[in-house]
Amino acid sequence: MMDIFLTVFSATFFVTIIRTTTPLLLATLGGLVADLSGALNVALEGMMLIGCLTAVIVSVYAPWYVAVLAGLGVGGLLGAMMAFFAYRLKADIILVGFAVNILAAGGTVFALALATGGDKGTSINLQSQAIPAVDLSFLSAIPGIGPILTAFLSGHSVLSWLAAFLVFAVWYFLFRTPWGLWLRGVGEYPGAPEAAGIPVAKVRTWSLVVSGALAGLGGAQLAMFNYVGFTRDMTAGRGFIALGAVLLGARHPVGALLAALLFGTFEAFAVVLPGLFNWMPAELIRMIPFVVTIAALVLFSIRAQRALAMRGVK
Amino acid sequence: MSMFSSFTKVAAGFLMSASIVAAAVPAIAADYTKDNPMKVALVLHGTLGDKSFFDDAAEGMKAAEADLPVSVKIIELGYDRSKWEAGLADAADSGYDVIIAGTFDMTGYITELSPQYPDVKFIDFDDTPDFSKCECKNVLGVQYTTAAAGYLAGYAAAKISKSGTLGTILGMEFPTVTDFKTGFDQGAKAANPNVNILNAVAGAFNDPAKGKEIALAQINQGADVVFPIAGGTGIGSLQAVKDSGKLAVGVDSDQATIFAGSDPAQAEVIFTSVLKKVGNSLHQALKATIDGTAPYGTRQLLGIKDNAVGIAKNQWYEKLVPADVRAEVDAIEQKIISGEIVVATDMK
Amino acid sequence: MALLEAIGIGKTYPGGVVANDGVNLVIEPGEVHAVVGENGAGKSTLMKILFGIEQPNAGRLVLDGKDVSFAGPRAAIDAGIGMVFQHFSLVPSFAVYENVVMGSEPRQGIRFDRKRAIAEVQALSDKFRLKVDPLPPVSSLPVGQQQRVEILKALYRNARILILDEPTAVLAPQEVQELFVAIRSLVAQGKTVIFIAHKLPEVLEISDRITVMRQGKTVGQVKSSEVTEKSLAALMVGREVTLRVDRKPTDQSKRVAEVRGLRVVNARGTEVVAGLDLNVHAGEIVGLVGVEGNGQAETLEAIAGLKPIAAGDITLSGEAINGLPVLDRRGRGLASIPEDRISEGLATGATVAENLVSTKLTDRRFVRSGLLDLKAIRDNATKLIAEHSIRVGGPGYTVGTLSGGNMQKVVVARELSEQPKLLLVNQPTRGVDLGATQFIWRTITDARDKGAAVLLSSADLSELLALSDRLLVLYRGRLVAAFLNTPDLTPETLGTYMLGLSTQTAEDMKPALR
Amino acid sequence: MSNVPAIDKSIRFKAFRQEVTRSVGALVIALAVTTVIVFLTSKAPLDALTQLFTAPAAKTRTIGLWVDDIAKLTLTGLAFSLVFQARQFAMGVQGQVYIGAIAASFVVLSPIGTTPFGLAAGVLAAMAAGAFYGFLPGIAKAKLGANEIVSSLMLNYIAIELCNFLVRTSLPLPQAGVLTTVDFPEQSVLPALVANTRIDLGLIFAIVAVLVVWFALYRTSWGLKLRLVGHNARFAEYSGIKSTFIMVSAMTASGALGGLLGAVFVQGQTWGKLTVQFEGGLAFEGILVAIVARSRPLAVPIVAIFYAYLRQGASLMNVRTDVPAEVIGVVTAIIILLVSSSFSVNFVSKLFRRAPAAAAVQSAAK
Repeated sequence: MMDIFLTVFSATFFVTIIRTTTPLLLATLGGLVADLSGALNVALEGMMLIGCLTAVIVSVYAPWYVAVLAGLGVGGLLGAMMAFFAYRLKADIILVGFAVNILAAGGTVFALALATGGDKGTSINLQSQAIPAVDLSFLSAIPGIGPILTAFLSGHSVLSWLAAFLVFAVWYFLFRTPWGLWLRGVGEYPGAPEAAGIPVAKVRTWSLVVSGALAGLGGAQLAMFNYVGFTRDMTAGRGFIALGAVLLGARHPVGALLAALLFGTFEAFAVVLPGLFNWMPAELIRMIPFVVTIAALVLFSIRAQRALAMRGVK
Repeated sequence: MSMFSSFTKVAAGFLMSASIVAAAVPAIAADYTKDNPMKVALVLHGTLGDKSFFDDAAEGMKAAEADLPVSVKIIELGYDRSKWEAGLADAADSGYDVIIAGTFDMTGYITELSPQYPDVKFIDFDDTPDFSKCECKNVLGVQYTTAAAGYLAGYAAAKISKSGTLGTILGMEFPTVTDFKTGFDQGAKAANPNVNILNAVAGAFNDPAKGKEIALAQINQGADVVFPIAGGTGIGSLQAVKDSGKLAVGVDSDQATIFAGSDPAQAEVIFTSVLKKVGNSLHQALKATIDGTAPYGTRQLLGIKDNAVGIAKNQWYEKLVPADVRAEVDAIEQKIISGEIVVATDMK
Repeated sequence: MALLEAIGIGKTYPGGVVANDGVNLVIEPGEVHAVVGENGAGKSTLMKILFGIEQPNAGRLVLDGKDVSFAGPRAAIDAGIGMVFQHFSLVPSFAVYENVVMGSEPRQGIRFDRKRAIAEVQALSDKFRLKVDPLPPVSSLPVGQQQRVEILKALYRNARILILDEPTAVLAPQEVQELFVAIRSLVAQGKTVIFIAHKLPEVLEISDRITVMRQGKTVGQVKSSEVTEKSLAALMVGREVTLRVDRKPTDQSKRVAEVRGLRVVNARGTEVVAGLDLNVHAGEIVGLVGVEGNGQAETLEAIAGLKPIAAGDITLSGEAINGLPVLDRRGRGLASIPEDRISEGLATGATVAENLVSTKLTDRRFVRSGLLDLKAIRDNATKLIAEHSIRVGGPGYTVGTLSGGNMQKVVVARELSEQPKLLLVNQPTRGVDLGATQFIWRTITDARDKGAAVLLSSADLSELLALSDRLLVLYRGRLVAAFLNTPDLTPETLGTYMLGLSTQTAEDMKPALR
Repeated sequence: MSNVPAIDKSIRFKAFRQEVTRSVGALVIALAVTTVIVFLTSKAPLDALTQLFTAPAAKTRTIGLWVDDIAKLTLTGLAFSLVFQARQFAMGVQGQVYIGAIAASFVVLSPIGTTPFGLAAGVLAAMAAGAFYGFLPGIAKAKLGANEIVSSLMLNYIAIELCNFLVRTSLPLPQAGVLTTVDFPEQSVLPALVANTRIDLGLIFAIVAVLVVWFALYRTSWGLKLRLVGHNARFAEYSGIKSTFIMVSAMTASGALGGLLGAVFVQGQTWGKLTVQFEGGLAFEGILVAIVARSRPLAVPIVAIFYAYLRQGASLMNVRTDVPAEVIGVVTAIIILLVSSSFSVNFVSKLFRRAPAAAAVQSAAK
């Protein structure tokens, strides 16, 4: 038991949680933006995966930040493609999303093979780069809490800090800028912004572009920091977990942060637990996030029903 | 329409030539020449690029093509299990003289197919059919006692570990994987009876991010030598070792040499690799097939003395392992060959 | 010089429907200009063209003497045109001020300057005497207020020309008067108002000039002072029409339905029906009068079993039906024509035949041991199509291909294909042309004459007055007045009660509460 | 999904022709893209294309693979069609396949498996387990409003992990640590219809399933109710149809089909045992089949025939040439995109047309 406490409350475990949370959080924010604009973005998984591969390949030839931007860009491009098919050609957005996922699963392996000259498994023949960690070791100069601060705050990915900032930025954008108002209006009742002369199609398209860009950024973090390099299917369902986190987070950026943190913590636990609990089967540990998503979905729905019932509506 | 019919013609041509070849499979081994090579298919139930098992087999094929009258086609079946049997059957049906496939995942299919294609020879590496139960006269089982090599690596690891804590990471738990660890643990205990060996099962061979996290967790718990036996997952673990400045043991192939070109810093922390010399053994098996000396219908259990397993003694080994430890390891190696030391193994 | 001119406008929809065909419209500055016509005459299409939602296939628009073309609403708004739709374009969860400024927000850098927005909306509301609080979410406001939020939206964008699309349809007579006060105040401050309507008395009261449309064409422009209701109606329909139905005297002694102490609570927790008592007898039509949103729709839904009730008893032919599912209620002789045929009354993707049996899937004529009798279903459809003269290619056509009037006929045909004991009707003729209206009124009255008890709700007072035997006025979910439908009962009398300005005593109501 | 009248023949024919034109158009475009990719990547493109287009029909063995795929794609296509017709976007067929396979495996590896009832017991257990697994997201949606897309996706992952876990720990294995159970007893394996091929009783199951689903949808009141719920749930509610019951029963029935597919996988000639990740993503490809078939049960097997051919062609091309099978993922995605969009054969002109303006306002202002 002591082991768990030591592990769980250690700075390293905290750093692990931040690392596992970051890609999830970025994708969750992406899912949130799409969701509030009225589109359930089931393609987060595929967007992340393509973001991973793009970032890795670009990082071979360009500085890390260009690679991150490329991951972001390709995600945005996929979002634009979804918008084109869903809004211009009137395809069902769920089906378009799954098409993107299928495209990603096959297309990344195919593209990887082209880029590496035949490898269909991993990119380790490519000299891809990592996103630098932010070194705050100078904080340890602060007397007393300095070393603790350093242990907890130093060594996170640049994108982890960016993701934390993006929680605030997305909140600010959604609730404090005119465009956020437009986006939420489009999601809730498109007739209103349309009549107000707001280009609804454009707002929706941009929402998906932003959604994809954030998912692509999450992919870049996954493939340039959590693990440096690409392997097939390396997102391993994180995009779908992010989708659950959007709903779990009550469609609010802060909720998204908390939900992503919850799942990130579970992922970190899944890594730490086998070291501590050898009896616990790996398969069951891997089920945890999915079970939690369903449980959360059900609990949330029950709460919503209760709230209605309390007001006298059966 | 015309385009389509031309396809049909091409296809018909292809099929005809294939059947002619199939009909003309020569029974006498000596007929093979560079111009009329033995046609070999290496059927991988996955893809190339794993930087260990499959890639090593492919290397062996390259070597075989260089010095034997063989032509090799490598068939990558991918990770969709429902296509493996069909893919193997297709290879057996396509006029190859020898079909090579590996691990227990494929053994069942080889067992089923081999009686249907008596003229085709099958090499089942890293596993074997149960010859007492099947009509597999044309199958050669090739297995490796990796425990012995693992013993050497474990011994060296425990010797150079400063913390006395080692970590092993398994992709999944089955004998061909656990055998590495079984030997590694014995070797480590022999070197240091008080050694603490952490272990984790990743549950996947293709989740490097997870492999990295697990290795970081083990390092955090004090491990300073990590031995990932987990394919692509293990690649992530190696990255964690590199980032933390600890040491690692590679698996299957000489992973330090593999990384030397693309990621020298990664190579710098892999002080040795437990080698399952799949490529080498397959090369030998093909040679024996051409010579007519390969014992088809039986299983070969290959070990250190067959040069089928071992540890990589490369420049990093020289650099990272002190000379006295290296000498002890060499001595133990001789004792294993001579039978003085018996390493318990999961391979029955 | 005319402020806005539409010359020879033509619009054909992709399906081949000609909505506008050589429409001419001349709007003078500072006038209230009414555009009248039957449903389907092309008024809405013309307005959409003026507002840039639709692009015309032919003709041109001239504003301030210059040719203009609007690629979208934004362009029209920028040119000073504002529009208030019949169905409001408001985001329910947004505050009033957010709805008003959305699309033209005051900004401070990239920030939405909310303080300024609130202040500006308040100022605008004061200036035009619209009395709207900028802060509450619009979903909490009554309909009349929501409409003014829409007007504020247009004014906020500096609309010089304000298009109001059937603004009175959802309002009580007194609210209509308030709206007219507001319109006059707008005109007095230099705005121009285009007013679309089909209620002629209102048109004559508020407008300066009137353009009449018929079958996609403009058939004339007249001064309000020079026409009468009758001559205008003749112009609209091309013939003299009297919308009157004769009701036979019936035996109204048998009480079919009783509602006691009905309470309904909506999803937000507000009580929308607050202890309602009413009876409906065989052979009578009881009209539920009220401004929309005062509990009429919920009452009908509660009786039909579509909405859970918080308290109360509902009996049909003496038996309690409170807890029964919809199907059992229907089995006991209840039929219902819902408010919104497309979202509630029909499956537009399914065929006419399927729609016509959808409520009878326990009927042994159509379903035996779970299996469909396709022949019976088709024959049923063929018969009802003929009886109700529904214009459709055949039973196998999807309902979505029909016009609004014919869709409504499908609903009516299904609900009245068997004589119901209790018929619930909500807005039976909304968005339906005159011909179909007449037919639907006739059908409902026939059901009554044959002994059905009918409970009718409508936003159109003239419809209620034309059809009902008794009228019950609801205000905030309570019964505030009850009348026998006598010739001296006027819309204005009803309006007093609809707005809660006065309430009858129990004694006053008694004669009309049987 | 379906707006084709069940009754009027001439309209049905017209709509049918339209759909066929569209689907074929999408297929042609997708194949054109494939050809381009093959030419760009392959050293011997003509050979690769030849394999793609002719190999599946060239030998009895490959025809067997093709027919086997047809049967399986038909079952998953039907399962998706059922929920799509009820306008539910449940994505749970994959999970149902795994759960069904697990249930079938437990039954046939028990003593029942060696009795003459083994086969039927396994199939029925699979259908029951699949039905239960389909019921879960259905009831969660109906009673609690829990989003069925997300819940069914999560259930898929759970079922896959459960299968991994049970294969490793709870079922008899031929040797320790192997990720495959022992072979099922002969009595419990679906007999082959054509010797030495994968064509087995599963094909008959698929054909029967097509007829049953068609009959249920178009000839029973349940089917009519289901389609009415799919067209307009509020209207169905108003008509007295218990839309939640219909929704849940549709998802449960779809689950039973998914479970049946699970049994056909593991009890069939393909496997004859339970192994981890046995379906290789085929279950999900039912989405494509259902979309192209517009969720109409009789069109499902026709689409499956074409798609299975493409699928096998791609995998043979992968085995025999230098073009990877992943190309087919790209083709699949293109087909889904084109068929589910209002794409028409004059696609190009549409590409450059202005976006249809202000649809939302039109509906708001109606």
